[in-house]
Amino acid sequence: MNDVLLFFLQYREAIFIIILSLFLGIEVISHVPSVLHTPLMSGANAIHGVVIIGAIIVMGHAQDVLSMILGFLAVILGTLNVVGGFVVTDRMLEMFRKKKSKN
Amino acid sequence: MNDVLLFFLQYREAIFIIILSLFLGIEVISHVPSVLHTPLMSGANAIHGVVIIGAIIVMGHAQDVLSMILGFLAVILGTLNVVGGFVVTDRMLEMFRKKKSKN
Amino acid sequence: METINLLIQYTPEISILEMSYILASVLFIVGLKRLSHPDTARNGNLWAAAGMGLAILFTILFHKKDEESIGNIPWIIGALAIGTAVGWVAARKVKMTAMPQMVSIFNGMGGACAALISLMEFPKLQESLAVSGASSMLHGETLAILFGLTIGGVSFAGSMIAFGKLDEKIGDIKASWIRYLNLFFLLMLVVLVVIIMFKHPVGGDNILIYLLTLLALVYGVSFVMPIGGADMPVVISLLNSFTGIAAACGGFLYNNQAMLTGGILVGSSGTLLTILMCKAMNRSLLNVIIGAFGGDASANAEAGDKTVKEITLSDAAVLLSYSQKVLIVPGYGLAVAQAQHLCHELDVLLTSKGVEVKYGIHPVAGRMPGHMNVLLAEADVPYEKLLEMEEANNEMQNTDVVIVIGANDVVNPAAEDDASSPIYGMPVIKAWEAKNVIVMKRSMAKGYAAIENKLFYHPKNNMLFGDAKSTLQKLVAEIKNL
Amino acid sequence: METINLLIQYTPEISILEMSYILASVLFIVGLKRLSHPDTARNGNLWAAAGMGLAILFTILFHKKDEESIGNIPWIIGALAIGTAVGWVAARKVKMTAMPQMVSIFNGMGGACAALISLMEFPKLQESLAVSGASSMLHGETLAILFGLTIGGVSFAGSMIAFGKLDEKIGDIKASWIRYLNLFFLLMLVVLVVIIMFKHPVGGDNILIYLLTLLALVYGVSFVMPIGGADMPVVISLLNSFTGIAAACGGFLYNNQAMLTGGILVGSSGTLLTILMCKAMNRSLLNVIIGAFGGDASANAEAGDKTVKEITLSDAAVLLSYSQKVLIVPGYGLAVAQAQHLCHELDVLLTSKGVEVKYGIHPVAGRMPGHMNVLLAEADVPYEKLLEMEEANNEMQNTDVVIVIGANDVVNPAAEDDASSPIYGMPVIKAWEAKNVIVMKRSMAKGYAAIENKLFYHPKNNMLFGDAKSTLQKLVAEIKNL
Ligand SMILES: NC(=O)c1ccc[n+]([C@@H]2O[C@H](COP(=O)([O-])OP(=O)(O)OC[C@H]3O[C@@H](n4cnc5c(N)ncnc54)[C@H](OP(=O)(O)O)[C@@H]3O)[C@@H](O)[C@H]2O)c1
Ligand SMILES: NC(=O)c1ccc[n+]([C@@H]2O[C@H](COP(=O)([O-])OP(=O)(O)OC[C@H]3O[C@@H](n4cnc5c(N)ncnc54)[C@H](OP(=O)(O)O)[C@@H]3O)[C@@H](O)[C@H]2O)c1
Repeated sequence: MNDVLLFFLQYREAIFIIILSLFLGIEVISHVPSVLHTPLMSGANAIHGVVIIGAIIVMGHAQDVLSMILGFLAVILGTLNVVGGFVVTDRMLEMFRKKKSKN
Repeated sequence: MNDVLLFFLQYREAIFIIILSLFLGIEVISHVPSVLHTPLMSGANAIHGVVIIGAIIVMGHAQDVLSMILGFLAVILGTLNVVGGFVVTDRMLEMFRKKKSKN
Repeated sequence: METINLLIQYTPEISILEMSYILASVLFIVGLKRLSHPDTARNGNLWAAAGMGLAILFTILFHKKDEESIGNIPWIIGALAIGTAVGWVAARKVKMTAMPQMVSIFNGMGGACAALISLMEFPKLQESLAVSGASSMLHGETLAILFGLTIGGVSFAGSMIAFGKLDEKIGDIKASWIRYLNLFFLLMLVVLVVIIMFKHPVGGDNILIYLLTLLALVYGVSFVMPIGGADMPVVISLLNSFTGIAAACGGFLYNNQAMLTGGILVGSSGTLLTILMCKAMNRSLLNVIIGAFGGDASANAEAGDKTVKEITLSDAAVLLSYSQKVLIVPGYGLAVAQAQHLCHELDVLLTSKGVEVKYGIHPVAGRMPGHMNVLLAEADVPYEKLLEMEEANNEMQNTDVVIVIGANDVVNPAAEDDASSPIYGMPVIKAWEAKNVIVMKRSMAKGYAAIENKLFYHPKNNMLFGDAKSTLQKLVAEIKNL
Repeated sequence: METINLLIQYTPEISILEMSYILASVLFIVGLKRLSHPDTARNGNLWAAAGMGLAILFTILFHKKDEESIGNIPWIIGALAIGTAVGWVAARKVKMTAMPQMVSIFNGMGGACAALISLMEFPKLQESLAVSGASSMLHGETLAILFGLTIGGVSFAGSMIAFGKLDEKIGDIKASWIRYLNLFFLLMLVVLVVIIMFKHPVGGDNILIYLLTLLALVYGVSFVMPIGGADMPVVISLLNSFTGIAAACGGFLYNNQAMLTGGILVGSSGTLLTILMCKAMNRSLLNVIIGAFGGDASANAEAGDKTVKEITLSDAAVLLSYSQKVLIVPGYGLAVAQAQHLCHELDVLLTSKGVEVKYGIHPVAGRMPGHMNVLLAEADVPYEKLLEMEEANNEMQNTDVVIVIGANDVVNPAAEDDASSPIYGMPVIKAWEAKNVIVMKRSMAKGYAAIENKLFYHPKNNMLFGDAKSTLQKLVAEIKNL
């Protein structure tokens, strides 16, 4: 119990930010029309590619060869997620352009 | 400039929480129907009564008579805001009960 | 290079207290969310209240400052008790139609509370700064105190004036020079805050802070003074979001999550709400603050050559009694005349004669959103009879008679067909699409937007002049005598 | 009593870096918000991408760990370049209809990246813990690493399987014992995480962490394996939110705001999105995960006594040519047959003959939301011609012929009138309300929900059997020959 309380106090700001972001994530997309489901999923997919920052940090402080190799791999994978994600989303959404001119 | 940067670093978590709350406040009420404008205003009015916590803290550490008096006053004012706010809101919303049974 | 050092002494109590604050914040968020849906609104209010209770209770139990618990507990409980008793009774006793005034007062109390806190914390902070020797000009706590004081003060003074105006204790001032005065006051406030920030610690003489307080109060008064009494609901909503920000300043000062989130939530949602309110009236916030509109609506002055048809009470009684479907469109005048009970009586009477009676509620009829709902609920009109504007308009063609009671702008066809009208584009109740219209008002006077209403000259329309209350009284008597 | 000591060395760079992270978070939020409105979606994607670019750039420039800047910069830039080139080309080259597969792969890459980071940070953390002597069992950084590893691993393996299934490289396994195996794996994962938490620092042998990695991968495979291929869009959405949480674990570990907010945003919005997707198909998430439905839909087996009417190609050609208003309802079969271009050809041909041709798009026609929009856009069908389900239904009574091409469930009247049907309650396109219906499919086979479709036996209905592509080809030829 004490451990839990200490843990909470130590990370209370991060925990609170997590809670707020949770709500925000839900609120922000709660009125999405179903035709946007797939592009939205794809866009969100690109956003979690932010994990690449972690990869850059590890890679940036890698000393031995193994870490270098793994870090290199991690950065590549993260970049794939980010770049591929945004580009695919953009392609999907390209098709909605015409719709706009209708309104 | 340096002062600003130092200030930012020092309070970055609070600043970030403020930003998130800002978005959340807007998102959360963005689809309110106009008939609820007044009750919502009143409910929000009650919520900012949370300032009473500050009044309790000041009052709880007041030493001299002047602080005691001012603190006492502050707690009363804050309580008025909180209690009055919630009760008035509740009364306004009482009238929406019947509407519900319609659906 | 500086080092930012944050030391937190861990005790289980502090951790629990912080938890309670975060939980309270979550309850505020959920409460606010539920408050914005008709089905969950009432329940949402309770959620928020629960969060508040939690935060207050745990603060008293567990709060510590420099290892010291909260003292003066009997006094605190006494103050809480007084505030609760007074607030409860006031909120319960106030008349439905006086609720906006009440909200304004409570809002002012919150602002005053925030200002008082700042006033008390400022000297303490100055002392400790004088000892430690402050290094940075941009000192977070000082800033929070000054902002809390200024915004809280403005909100308090402004709310009091708004209350007075709504209660018709204070009249409107229309003078454009006040606008410049206001700009000047605002500038002074900013300058004063900057001075105090630079000078701090300001030392023994806290004169500057009292000057700031005074200036904030003066600005609050002069900010609200020139705004028309009818716009007070919007102003209160704005001041409401101000108080939210003042509360958030307190949260920043005490590093208190519940105050910070609660305050900011109200600040941002209140601002959005203010804008939504303005939109519902087809106006901009700036327009509301800078001055009432309509003075320049001269385009439609060509009313003189049109004829107005009057109807006698007995004709109106007959027309209504032999209709199948009647729609009552209430407006501000109904509230002024306090004729809601008579309106309901007319409804009951006609219904007993087999007439189908409904009400068409325009969202901004009256002087606050939901005004008509509040008013008619007071007279026990069942909610099922209230149609929203769109519903009412959909049924309009099948409606035999529309009775417009003390409404004007909300049934103005200019909103539909006169692009030069200031209310052009606002959705209105299309009374003229019904078979007959009866308008009850005292004169040909204009409404809130101060513009002509072509409906009154419409061939289908019949005027029934007089105070709504007495007209309705006579009308009910006529119908009974038929 | 313990003291929590947070020391931050202030340098301008760190402050700027933190600012950039917060700005990036805001851009993510705004981007996500804009992504969920049709008019702003594309632009929202760019906002989010800008936030990402900002965060990456400033990390490389300003990040410091124990006073040390980011090293190995050439390598990092190299990796970024490779990833960008490959990702860009792959995303640009992939066929419209293969996009879900692509999303699945990219999602898996993110999961793998999160898992790799954890794998690398774990030994480092263990060393430093061994030196400092950890005191608390609930160690935040260890927890973040373990969660990041587990969730990232599951997401990676699951996404690869989902990709294989969508690409039809991996078939469906229908065996209920897998469900129990999955529960067992899940339990093992939890136990392993708890053991590592308790034991830590685990010392030199990091075997446990490799075991955890392996288990996570195995679980990812066995989690997705039994789910039907057609449900993959939902599964990908779920795994997407998993990866979000894995990224957030990284954010917790590095105390990095952008990673934390970005990850959690995706985690929560992704979960909601998954639920919304399920709702659009009138199913629950649990139902999707635990197994395909429809196997028990025996209630409607009484189809034998009904007659099915066929139509010849030439009759269909005449019927269509002399109609005034034709509605095309595409479904999964159109995508299977890759007949979208022919469909457009038919449309152009009929339009040139003065027939008004529109498309009725059901939101879950096909195998992913928006599938039909993607498909028809590829064939350059103008967006103005696509009606949403409600619009299509409103116009149905005035429609002369509805051509259903490879759709089945989305035009099933059982959704309206058969309460025992698994799709009961799902809104459908009411083809039977039009004057005539032509259904093109290869056989009387059932669709995705594996239920009978009474529309095929409806008096107004005419079947045109055969592969959609060849049937359309012949039909177009017939009409040209008229
Ligand atoms: N709802 C809100 O939130 C809100 C807030 C601020 C402003 N507004 C604005 O207020 C207006 C509301 O429209 P509305 O149609 O309800 O009101 P209105 O346009 O202001 O018209 C009210 C009418 O009632 C008549 N009246 C006053 N006292 C009366 C009495 N005792 N008996 C009978 N008639 C009486 C007046 O005419 P006589 O003098 O000839 O009797 C007046 O023309 C809109 O312009 C709206 O934008 C609304
Ligand atoms: N959109 C989504 O997000 C999504 C995701 C997962 C599941 N689903 C589900 O998928 C279903 C979608 O409904 P739907 O009406 O589009 O599809 P469907 O109900 O699955 O029916 C597709 C029909 O197309 C026919 N077909 C297949 N290949 C064909 C070809 N080459 N030429 C002509 N016809 C062909 C099949 O009949 P024959 O074999 O007789 O030709 C089949 O009956 C719904 O149940 C929905 O809930 C949707």
